[in-house]
Amino acid sequence: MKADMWFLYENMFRSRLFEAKVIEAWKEGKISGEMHLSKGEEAIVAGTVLQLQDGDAMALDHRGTAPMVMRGVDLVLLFREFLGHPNGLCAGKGGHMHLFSKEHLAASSGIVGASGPAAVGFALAAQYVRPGKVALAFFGEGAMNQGMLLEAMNLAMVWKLPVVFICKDSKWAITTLSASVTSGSLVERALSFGMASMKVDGNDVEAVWNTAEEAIKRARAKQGPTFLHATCSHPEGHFLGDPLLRIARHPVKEMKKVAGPLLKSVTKVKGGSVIKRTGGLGTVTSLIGKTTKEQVFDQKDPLKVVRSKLETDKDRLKKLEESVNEEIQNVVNNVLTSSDLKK
Amino acid sequence: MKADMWFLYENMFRSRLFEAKVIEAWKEGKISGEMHLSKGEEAIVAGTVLQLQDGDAMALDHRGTAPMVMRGVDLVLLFREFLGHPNGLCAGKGGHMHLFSKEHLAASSGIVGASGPAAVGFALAAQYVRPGKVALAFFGEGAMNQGMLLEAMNLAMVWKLPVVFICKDSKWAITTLSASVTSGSLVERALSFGMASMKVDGNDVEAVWNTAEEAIKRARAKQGPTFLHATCSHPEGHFLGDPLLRIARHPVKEMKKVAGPLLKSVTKVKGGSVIKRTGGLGTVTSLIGKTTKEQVFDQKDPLKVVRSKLETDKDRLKKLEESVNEEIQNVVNNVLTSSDLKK
Amino acid sequence: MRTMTFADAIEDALANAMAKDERIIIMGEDVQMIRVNLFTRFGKQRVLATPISEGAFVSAAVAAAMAGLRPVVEVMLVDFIGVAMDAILNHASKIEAFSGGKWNVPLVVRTACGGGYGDGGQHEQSLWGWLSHIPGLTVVVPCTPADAGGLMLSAIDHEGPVIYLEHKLLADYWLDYLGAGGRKTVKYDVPDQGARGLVPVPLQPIPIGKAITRREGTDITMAGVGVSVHRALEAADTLEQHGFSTEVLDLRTVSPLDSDALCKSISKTTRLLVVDEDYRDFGLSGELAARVLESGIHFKYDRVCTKTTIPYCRDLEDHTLPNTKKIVEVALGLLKL
Amino acid sequence: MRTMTFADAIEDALANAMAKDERIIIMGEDVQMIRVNLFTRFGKQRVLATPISEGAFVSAAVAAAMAGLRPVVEVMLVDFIGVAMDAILNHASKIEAFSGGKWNVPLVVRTACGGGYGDGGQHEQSLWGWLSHIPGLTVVVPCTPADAGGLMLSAIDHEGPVIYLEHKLLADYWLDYLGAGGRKTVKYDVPDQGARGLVPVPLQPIPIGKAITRREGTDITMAGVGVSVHRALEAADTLEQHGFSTEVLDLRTVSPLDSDALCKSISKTTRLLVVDEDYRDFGLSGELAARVLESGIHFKYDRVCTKTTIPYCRDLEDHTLPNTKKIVEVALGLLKL
Ligand SMILES: Cc1ncc(C[n+]2csc(CCOP(=O)(O)OP(=O)(O)O)c2C)c(N)n1
Ligand SMILES: Cc1ncc(C[n+]2csc(CCOP(=O)(O)OP(=O)(O)O)c2C)c(N)n1
Ligand SMILES: [Mg+2]
Ligand SMILES: [Mg+2]
Repeated sequence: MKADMWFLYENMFRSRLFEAKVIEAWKEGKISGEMHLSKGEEAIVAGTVLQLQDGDAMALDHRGTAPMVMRGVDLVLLFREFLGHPNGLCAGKGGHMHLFSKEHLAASSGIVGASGPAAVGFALAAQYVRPGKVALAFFGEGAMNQGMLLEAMNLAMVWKLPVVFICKDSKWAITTLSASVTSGSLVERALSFGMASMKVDGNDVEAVWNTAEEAIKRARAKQGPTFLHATCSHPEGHFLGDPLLRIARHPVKEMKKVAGPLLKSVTKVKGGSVIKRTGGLGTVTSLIGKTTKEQVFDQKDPLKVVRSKLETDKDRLKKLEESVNEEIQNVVNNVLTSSDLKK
Repeated sequence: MKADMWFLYENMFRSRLFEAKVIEAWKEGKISGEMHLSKGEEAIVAGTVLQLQDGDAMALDHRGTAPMVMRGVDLVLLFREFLGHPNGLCAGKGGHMHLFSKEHLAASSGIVGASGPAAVGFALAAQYVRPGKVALAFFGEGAMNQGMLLEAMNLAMVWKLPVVFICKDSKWAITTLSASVTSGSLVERALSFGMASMKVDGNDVEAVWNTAEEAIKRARAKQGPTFLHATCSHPEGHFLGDPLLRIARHPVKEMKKVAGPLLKSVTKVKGGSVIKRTGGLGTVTSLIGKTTKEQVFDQKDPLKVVRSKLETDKDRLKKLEESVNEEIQNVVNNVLTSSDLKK
Repeated sequence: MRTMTFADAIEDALANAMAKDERIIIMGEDVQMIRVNLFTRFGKQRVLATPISEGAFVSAAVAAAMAGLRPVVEVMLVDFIGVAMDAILNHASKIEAFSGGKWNVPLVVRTACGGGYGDGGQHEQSLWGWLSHIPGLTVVVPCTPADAGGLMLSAIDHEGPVIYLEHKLLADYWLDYLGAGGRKTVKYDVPDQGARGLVPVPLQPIPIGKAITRREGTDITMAGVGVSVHRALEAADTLEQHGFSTEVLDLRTVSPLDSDALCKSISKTTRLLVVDEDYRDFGLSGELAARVLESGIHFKYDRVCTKTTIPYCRDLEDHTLPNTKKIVEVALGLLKL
Repeated sequence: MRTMTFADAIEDALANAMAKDERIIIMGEDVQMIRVNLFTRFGKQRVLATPISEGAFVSAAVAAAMAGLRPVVEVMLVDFIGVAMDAILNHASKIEAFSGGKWNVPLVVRTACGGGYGDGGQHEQSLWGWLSHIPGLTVVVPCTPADAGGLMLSAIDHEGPVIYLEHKLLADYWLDYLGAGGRKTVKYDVPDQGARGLVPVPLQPIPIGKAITRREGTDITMAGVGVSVHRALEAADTLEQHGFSTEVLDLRTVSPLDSDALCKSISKTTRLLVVDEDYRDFGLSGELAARVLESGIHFKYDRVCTKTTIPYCRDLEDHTLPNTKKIVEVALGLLKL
C-alpha cells in the first residue's frame, strides 16, 4: 500500500505535540524521574506502527510514547499515566518508562535490550493464537550489544517468527558514542543470523514505510523476521534535562560547575601522565561538543522532512495542524482540570 | 614454529590415558556427579594449549581435563581433585567441572558460555600486568547462542584484546543437534564483529597448531582477537553414562525402558493428531540413531590421525607410549594408594 | 490412589493439562528428549527445543504468557537462572504491578534444584528463598509425588508467574542423568517417601500457599521444603527415641508463605527449627523467624541450613547440606533450652 | 575534617586509591562522563567505557580481578544487575570456594540503588538483602559521606568481591541526573545528613562488617542501612516527643552482618524494629530476626520495609518505601507491647 503522507504526518505531528505537553508538564515538576522522549524518532515509529492491525504486538524500550500515541492508545489515559494518576493507563504504577496496554498488546521495558526477546514471545504466541499477526521490537543501537537481544534474533530465525526488529540508530547511548564500543556493523550482525536486513533513513517516513511494509508482509507470510536499521537523532538529548545539553545550551553557567573539578583534577599531582590527562580533558570537551552538535544542531527533523512534501496544500496542512492541536489541548485540559486528579 | 608431532602426540596420548583412568574411577563410583570428558577434543587442545607461555591464561568450559593436563598441571593434584580429595588441586571443593589453577591462570566454569567473558577479563588484565600474554577461551558450538559469549566477542574487538576464541564444534549440545537451534553460520557471527575468523579440522592437530599459531601471534602482537572454529566429536557422548549412548550400546535392554512409556504415550487418546505423534516418535528414534552414529561410529579419532603419521618410527612410538603409560599408572597408584586419601 | 514416581507425577500433570488446554506449551533446552513422552504425544509445536539462550527464551516465555499462551519454560538447573535473571527480576514479577493490575503473566518456570549427588556448587543450589525475595513471584517446592503433580497442576492454573522447583534427589531421571549415569557403583541418600509414593487418581491440584503437617508433635516444630522435609522426618524418628515429640511442617509453597500454619504449630510447640537446603543467610530461615515474631509468639529458634558454596567432595557436601545427624544435634540443643 | 558531599567522598576515595595502586581500574557504561574527573586524571586506560553488555563486562571484571587487576566495575543501577547475575551468583562469589581457597576475586561492583524520586520499580530497587543471600559476597551500603568514602576504601582493599551500593537519594549527581534533571520544580526528600557531611582528612577506611550506633537509646532499636537509617533517625525524634528513647543502628555492611552489635543493642532495648527499603520478605529484615533469636534474647519485633514492586506515582511511592510516619506508627505499636 502506498504511504498516505497526510496520515503519516498527522500521526507524527500528534506525537510531537503530545510530547510538547509532556515536556511542559515535566518542566513544571509534574512528571518525576527520567523522561526519555520519542522526539526525533517519529518517522521510524509512524512508518512501522501505523501499518499494524488488531492483534499485532509491540515491544517497546524506554521511548514508548510515540508508539503508544500512534497505536491509538487513549491519550487521556496516557497523559494521566505520565502524571502518576490512579486512573492512568497503568493506574499510575508504571509511569513513562513502563507503559503497558494489554488491549494493544503493547509492552515497554526500561531494561535495554529486553524488547528483543519480548517481541519474540509475542510473535511466538501469535503463531498459536493469532496466526498472521506480527510483533515489532523497538530498540536503540546501544541495545545491540545486549546479549539477550542477539539471542532473540537467533530465536526468531530458528522459529521463523513474525518479528520486525527495528533498530533506531541515534549513534548515542546516553553519553557514549556507540561506535566507540561496538565492533563491526549492526546490519552484518543481523545478517550473520541469516536474517533479512535492511537499512533506511529514519528521518524519511516514506522510506521507512516502504521498507517496513516489506518486512511486515514477509512476517505475515511466515517468511520469518527482518532487521530494520533506521538512523535518527534525539534533539532533546538522552532525556529531559540531559546534563550535556544543559552545558551546551548554557555554556557559561553550566561549564563553570564542571570545569572546576575537571581542571582541578587535571592539575593534581598523582595520576596518569600529563599527556594522558589532557587527553582525557580533550575527549570530554570534544564529547560534549560532538553530542550537542550531532544531537541538537545537525539533526534533520523528520517532521520537517514530511511536512515540506505537503506544503503544496497549505490549507489542508493548516487545518490538520489546528485540529490536532485542539485535540491535544483537550486531552491536557481534560487531564489537568479533572477533579479526580488528586485522587 | 613447525609443529612437533611427537610432542603433540605425547600430550594428546597423556590426556587420553589420564581420562581412561578417570573413566575407570568414574565407573567404580569414585567420581560423583557429571563427568564430561575432553576425549575427542585432544587435537584442538594440543594444537592451542601447547603453544602457551608462562603468564598466558585459559578460560575453560565443562571439559577442562585435557587443557589442564596439557598445560602441565600436576596430574596427582588433578586426579585427587576428581576424587574429591582434600589435597586435590582445589582441596576437593571444585571437582571436575570447576578446575582452577591460579599458577597456570586456568579457570573453568560449568556455566555454558562463561569462558568467553572470562577470557576477555584475563586478556584485559594481561594488557596491564603481563603485556604480550594471551588468553584462550574454550567453548562448544552450543555456547555460541549464549548472549554473554557474543557480548564478549564484541568487547574483545572493541578493546583489541589478545583473546583466541576456540569453538569446539561437536555438532551436539547434550541431546540437541545445534544446527536445529542455531541460525546462520558461526564463523559469520564472529566475522560480523569484525573479528578475524578461521575454520579448521579439529581432528587434525597439525592443522589446529598452524591456525592457532597465527591467531596467537596476532594476539601477542596486539592485533586483536581471533575466532577459531574447529570440528570435533565426543565418542563418549555428552558425559559418562550418556543415556542416549546407553540405549545405542545396549539397545535391547535400554530401549525396553524407553519404548514402554513412549509407545504408551503415542497411543494415548488425547493430544496431537496421529501424524504429529508418530512424527514425534520418528524424531526421537532418528535422534538417538543420529547421535550415536555421529558421536560414536562416524568419528575420526584425532589420536589415530596423528599416530598414523608417526608410525614410520614404531620403536620411538612404542617407547613414548610405554613411558606415558607408566607415568599415568604412577599417578594413579600414587593417588589411590596414598594413605591420606580418606582424610 | 496409585503408586508413582515423583517425576512421573509431574509428567502426568503436564500431560493432563496439555491435553485439556492447547495454550500450554513447554519450552527449554533438550526438552524433546528430556520430556520425550510429552514430545511424542504433543509434537514439536507444543514441546519446543531452544538454543542455550536462557536470557532470551525465558524473557520470550514471559511475553508469550502475556500474549495468550501458558508456557512452562524449563531452565535446566536453577543455577543457570543467573543468565535469565532479568526476565524474572524485572519482567515476570513486575508486569502485573506495572500495568496497574491489568496484565498478568501466567507462566511456569520449571527448574531442577538441590544437591546431594556430588555435582558441585554451580549445579546444586536451591535458591527458593532467594527467588522468593522478589515480590510478584510464586515459588513452590514439592517433596512428594502427590505434591509434585498437584502443585504442577496449580502452577499451570495460576494467573501469575510461578517458579516450580523440582528437587533432583527426588526426581529419579535427573539423579540418574546427572549423578548415577547408569552406574550401580554410586549411592545417593534418596528419601524413599519423596521419590515414589501414592498419588490420587486423577491427580488433585494442591493449593498454592498451603503448608501441610507431615508429622504431628508437641515439643518442637521443624519447618522446611523439599528434601529437607524428609531429613526432618528422619530426625524426628531419632528424637522420638530421645523422648521428644516433633512436628514436621512441609511449607510446600515458599512464596506466599503459609504463616498461619507456621504460627499455629509454633504456638503449640514453642520451638522452631528451620531445616533448609537453601543458603542460610537472608533467606527462608530468617523469614520464618520474622513471621513467628510478628505474630507475637514467644519461641526458641534455631536453624540447620547450607552456609557456604556447596563443595564437590561428597563427604564435605554431606556436611554442608542439612543432614539428619546435624538436625538431631541442633534440635536436642534447642529442646534443652 | 571537612565538609563533603556523599558523591565527592566516593570520588575522593577512588582517586586516592587509584593514585596509589595502578591495578585499580574503573569500567562501566558512560564512566568517562559520569566519572569525568577520574577519567580526566587517570585517562582512558584506567577509566574504561563499556558497551551495554553487563553480562560480559561484569564477568570479565571477575576474571580481570583473578588475573591481577583490582577492578571497580560499575553497573549503573542495581536493577540492571539482572542481566549480569550469572557473574555474581556463579562466579565472583564462588571462585574462592571452588579453588579451595587458593584463588580470590578482589573486585568491587559499584552500583546505584534506592528510590524516592519517581523512576519506577525497574530503576529503584535496593536488593542488598537479596545479594547478601549468596555466600561469598560482601555487601556494603553507606549512608553518610564519611562512610561512603571509607567503605569504598575498604571495598577496594578487600581481597574478595564486594558489592558497593550507593543510594541515589544521597548521591546528588545521580539524583539530579535521574530525578531532577536540572529542574527546580521537583523536590525529593533527601536526608541532609546523608548527602553532605564531615569527612576526615585524609579519608579513613571504615571496617567492613562493623555497624555503628547513630543514636543511643533504651526503649527500642531501629536497624537498617542507607536512607532508612535517616528515616529512622527522624522517627526517633518524633518518638522522643512521645517520651520514648530510640537507638538507631546503622549496619553499614549487610553481609557480613554485625550480629554482635545488633544483639548488644537488642539485649538493652528488647525491641527491634527493622527499617528496610529493600523488599520485606526473605531478606535483611528476616535475617536480623533470626540473628537475635539465635542469640537467645527475648525481644519484640516488627519491620517497616518495601512490600511490593515500587510504583511510579510519587504519592504511592512514598507510601511504599519506609517513611517516617509509618516508622513512628509501627514503633509506637511495638512500644506498647
Ligand atoms: C540493562 C540496562 N543497562 C543500562 C541501562 C541504562 N540505560 C538506559 S537507556 C541507555 C542507553 C540506550 O541506548 P540506545 O539503545 O542507543 O537507546 P537510545 O537511548 O539512544 O534511544 C542506557 C545505558 C538500562 N536501562 N538497562
Ligand atoms: C547457562 C547454562 N545452560 C545450560 C547448561 C547445561 N549444559 C551443560 S553442557 C551443555 C551443552 C553445551 O554444548 P556445547 O557448548 O556444544 O558443548 P559440548 O558439551 O558439546 O562440548 C548444556 C546445555 C549449563 N551448564 N549452563
Ligand atoms: Mg541510541
Ligand atoms: Mg557441542
